Amino acid sequence: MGNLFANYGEAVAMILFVIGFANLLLHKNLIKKIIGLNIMDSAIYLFLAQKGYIAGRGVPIVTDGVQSVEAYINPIPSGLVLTGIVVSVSVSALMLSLTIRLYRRYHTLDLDEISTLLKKEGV
Amino acid sequence: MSKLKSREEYEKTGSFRFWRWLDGRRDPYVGQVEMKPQTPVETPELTIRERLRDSQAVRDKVYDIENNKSLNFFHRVYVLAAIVYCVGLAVILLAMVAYLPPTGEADRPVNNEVSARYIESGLQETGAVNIVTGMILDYRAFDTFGESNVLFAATTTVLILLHRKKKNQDGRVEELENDRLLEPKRDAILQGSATVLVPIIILFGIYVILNGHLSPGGGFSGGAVIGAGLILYLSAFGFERAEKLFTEKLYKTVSFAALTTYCLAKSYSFFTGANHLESHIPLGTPGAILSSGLIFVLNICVGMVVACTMYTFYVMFRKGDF
Amino acid sequence: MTVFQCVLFGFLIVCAVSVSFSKNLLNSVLIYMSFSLVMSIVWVTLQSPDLAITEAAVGAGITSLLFFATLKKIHAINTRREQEKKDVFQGLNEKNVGEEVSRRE
Amino acid sequence: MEFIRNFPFFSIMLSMFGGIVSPVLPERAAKWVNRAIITVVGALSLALLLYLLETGESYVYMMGHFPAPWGNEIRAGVLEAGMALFFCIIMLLSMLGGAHKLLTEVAAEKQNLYYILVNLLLSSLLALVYTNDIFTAYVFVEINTITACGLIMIRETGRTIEAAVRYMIMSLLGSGLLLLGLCVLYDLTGHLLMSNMREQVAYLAANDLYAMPLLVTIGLISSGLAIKSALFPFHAWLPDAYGYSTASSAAMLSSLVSKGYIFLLVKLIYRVYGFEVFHDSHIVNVLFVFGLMGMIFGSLSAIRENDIRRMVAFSSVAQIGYIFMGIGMGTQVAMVAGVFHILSHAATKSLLFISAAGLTDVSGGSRRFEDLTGAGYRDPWAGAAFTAGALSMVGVPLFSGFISKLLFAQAAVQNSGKMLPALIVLGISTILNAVYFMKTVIRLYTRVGAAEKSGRQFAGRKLYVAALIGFMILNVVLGVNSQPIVDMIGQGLGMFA
Repeated sequence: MGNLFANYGEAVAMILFVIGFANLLLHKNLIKKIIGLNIMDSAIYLFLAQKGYIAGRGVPIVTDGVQSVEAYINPIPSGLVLTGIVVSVSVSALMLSLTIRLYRRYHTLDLDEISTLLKKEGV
Repeated sequence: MSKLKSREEYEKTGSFRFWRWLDGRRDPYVGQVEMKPQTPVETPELTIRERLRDSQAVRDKVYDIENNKSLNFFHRVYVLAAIVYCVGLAVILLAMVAYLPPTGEADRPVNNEVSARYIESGLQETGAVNIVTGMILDYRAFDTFGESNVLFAATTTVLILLHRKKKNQDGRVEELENDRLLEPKRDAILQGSATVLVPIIILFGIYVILNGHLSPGGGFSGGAVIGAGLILYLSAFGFERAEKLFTEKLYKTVSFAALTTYCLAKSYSFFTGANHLESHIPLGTPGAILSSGLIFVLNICVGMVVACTMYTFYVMFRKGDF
Repeated sequence: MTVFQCVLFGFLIVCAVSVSFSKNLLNSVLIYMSFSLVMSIVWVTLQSPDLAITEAAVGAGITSLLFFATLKKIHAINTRREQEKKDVFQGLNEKNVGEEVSRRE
Repeated sequence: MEFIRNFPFFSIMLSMFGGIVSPVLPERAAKWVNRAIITVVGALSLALLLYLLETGESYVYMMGHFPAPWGNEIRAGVLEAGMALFFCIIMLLSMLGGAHKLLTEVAAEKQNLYYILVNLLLSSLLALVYTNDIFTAYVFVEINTITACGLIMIRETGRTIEAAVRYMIMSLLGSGLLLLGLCVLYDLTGHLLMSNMREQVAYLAANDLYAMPLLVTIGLISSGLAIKSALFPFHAWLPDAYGYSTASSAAMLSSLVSKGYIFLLVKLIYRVYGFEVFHDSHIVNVLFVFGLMGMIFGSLSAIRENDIRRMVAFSSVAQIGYIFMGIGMGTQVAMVAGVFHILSHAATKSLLFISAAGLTDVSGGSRRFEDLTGAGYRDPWAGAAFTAGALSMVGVPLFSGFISKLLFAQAAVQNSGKMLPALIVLGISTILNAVYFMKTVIRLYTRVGAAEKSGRQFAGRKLYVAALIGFMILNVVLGVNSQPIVDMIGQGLGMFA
């Protein structure tokens, strides 16, 4: 259990992940679900970015021609997170447009209500 | 008495206006700057009623407890299971974090020969001063190509969902979905600040894109900034002006051109790399704007795609066509 | 730095929790917006300015704009007039919705 | 390097380029470009497969100028090439078979967009099959999810949009878990390429370092991919998504999208964890149990269903249960059976969806069983195809389903611990399968009143029949000529290690 306090940032990321996950799973309202999704993704990126962080080292942009490992943090996680952010923004745009369409048709955002409606329509 | 001006003449001078303004007798900005009261856009009473009634009808049906016992039961089980799952997940994940290597220290598995090479010879091999950009656009370019395809796929799905037909027989539906009727008209503060801000924002976006290999940022962030600038322009000046600037054809041309360039450039680079051929792309002097070979071109392509995509998302959400 | 980071992390958690407990959708979107903004500061403290720029432009900028456009479409941002009408209608509801509506039309 | 080794790279780039070009093409051109690309990619994969069978060893292909731990790689072996070929065949047949429904069910101005999505789906599937890098795999998993969502909701009815929302929510939960697992794994190993990760994982496992996080990553990754491929308790989105989308979408979703995820899981098991490490964790047992439950409950739901498309969809839940049972049994033989079942289920399920579309067409568009009575006479080809698919699902000899059940049974017998539950559930599930599929087939061939005019003519009818025949041939080939294919799968899995 020794590293839990040293890894407090990662612990925070995990808590955020679970909060977002629970929002996505439990909330009835679609908008809240989407916010939960975004929080969940941000949490994963936070977790990943801390993997690259090394205390006392600088931004991975070559300054003054110094090219030693001791000068910069690990650039890989930053690159991965950059890719990930794009993915999550595309996914949330898609989810939001689905929300609009769903609302236009059923005038509600509650998935349970919609599925009951569908059952009653008997399509 | 010839020095004295007549009252009419005096009223035309600047000092008169200044003193009058100072006295507060007349505020020159009255009626010029403040938001004019919008012509109230009436959602027809009937539609509001219909909407409310529809949602009420839905609720009546759904919360009909007697007929919905099974649903109720299912719902309770689902919520209980979900809560148990989440709590379990939290405990497991926190326990796992306790066993992970400590953050912020240098001797962790992540800091191995891979990142060392990116840092130590990234500048020579890719020509990019910003190591992150060099990594995502050269060492691991396939990911980034996939990422721009994610954006492309997302735009396609958003177009499927929200793009309306040009001609709609049912006029009422059209009005409801299209909120160009609701947009603010002639808001002087918004327009004035937009006139100043939009060029600056777009210039900043272009700067971020062009300096992607030298400073923080790159195609994606710069493109998002340009997209935000375009959205501000749209919100300030209304759809009619924005439509002159940005059409469906422009969107298609730009995204097609950018993605094709991206695809061809990367294919060339992958092909030569895998077959151990010389790529013949000069890397230039590190630190100059025109350096780092393909990365510069790719950043511009990504920037254009992202700017178009972001603007398209917003326009589709607001009114459903370009 | 550690104290500063702890404060930011605390803020993130508070934001994330309050999103799920806020009643109003507009509020939760605004809270999410501030979540993103704080996140971009966290990126700066983690020495990743690339991420900070991107997060600020995308998370706090574009995504929130899309959220607002959606809220407008699903009538979650009520204009005052609409709210009044809704209140009137709710009043009707308490009596008997179906009859009232059918009588009026 | 021989030129033929470029083929995986060409296939991925070609299909992506197809997606990029499609928006600016006219509709007919987009359709033909799409078909041509699928055919060409299939041909390339066939050539690659033959080449690899000849040389008998796999190779890695650098994506860029940088070698192994630094650059990005794809990897081609017998199993990958075979999968790519098979996916292309299924996709081509599904597109041909569903072409006439596409015209009626998708708005005219949105058909171009459909072809974009199909091209991108193909590219993402190919990338999932060939990739040697876990983060690339994640990015393409997301493309797969988004395009699959597009395929579901392109037929814009309330049902499909609701199904798409449910699908997206489930998928995103899965993606979240998957990505978290991959991140932790990256933290433990420090590499993103599968080959390098494998060495590190073996080192960690041998020295008993980070045992607990490693176990958690196995759990996260397998549960994420299981959620995405609709394993039993997470299948709520599936019936609506498969049941109401347009015919070719349903065929591709059931046979390709979920199979892509499962293939990725198999690949991660072999290429990242190594079979032994994965087997020593107890996650396999969880997968096994959920697989068994899926086999039973999927079939039970299918029996209660009164809608032919939804019934076939529920049967998918049961079949995915079979595959996870194979993975969960934790032996090499069972794994081969599982991978073979991926092929056999893909071939059969898309056949069933395409033929069900034809059957409902001749029954006035209704999917209820009452209205389908006698549909086998009204559209003989669709009836015959449905019957063939049903026989294969039940596991009648000569068809592919029989071989996979045989392989599962063999694998179960060799595994002493899990023999009894596996065999019992296999038996029960086969009986249940027989009940609902035979019920349907008998209904299709029950005469009602005077025999109606058979074989309604419509534009694209020939294409439709050709696709059905193609699927039936594929099924029978898998059923009759199974030994070389099973050997090939064994060889391919061997190459993974």
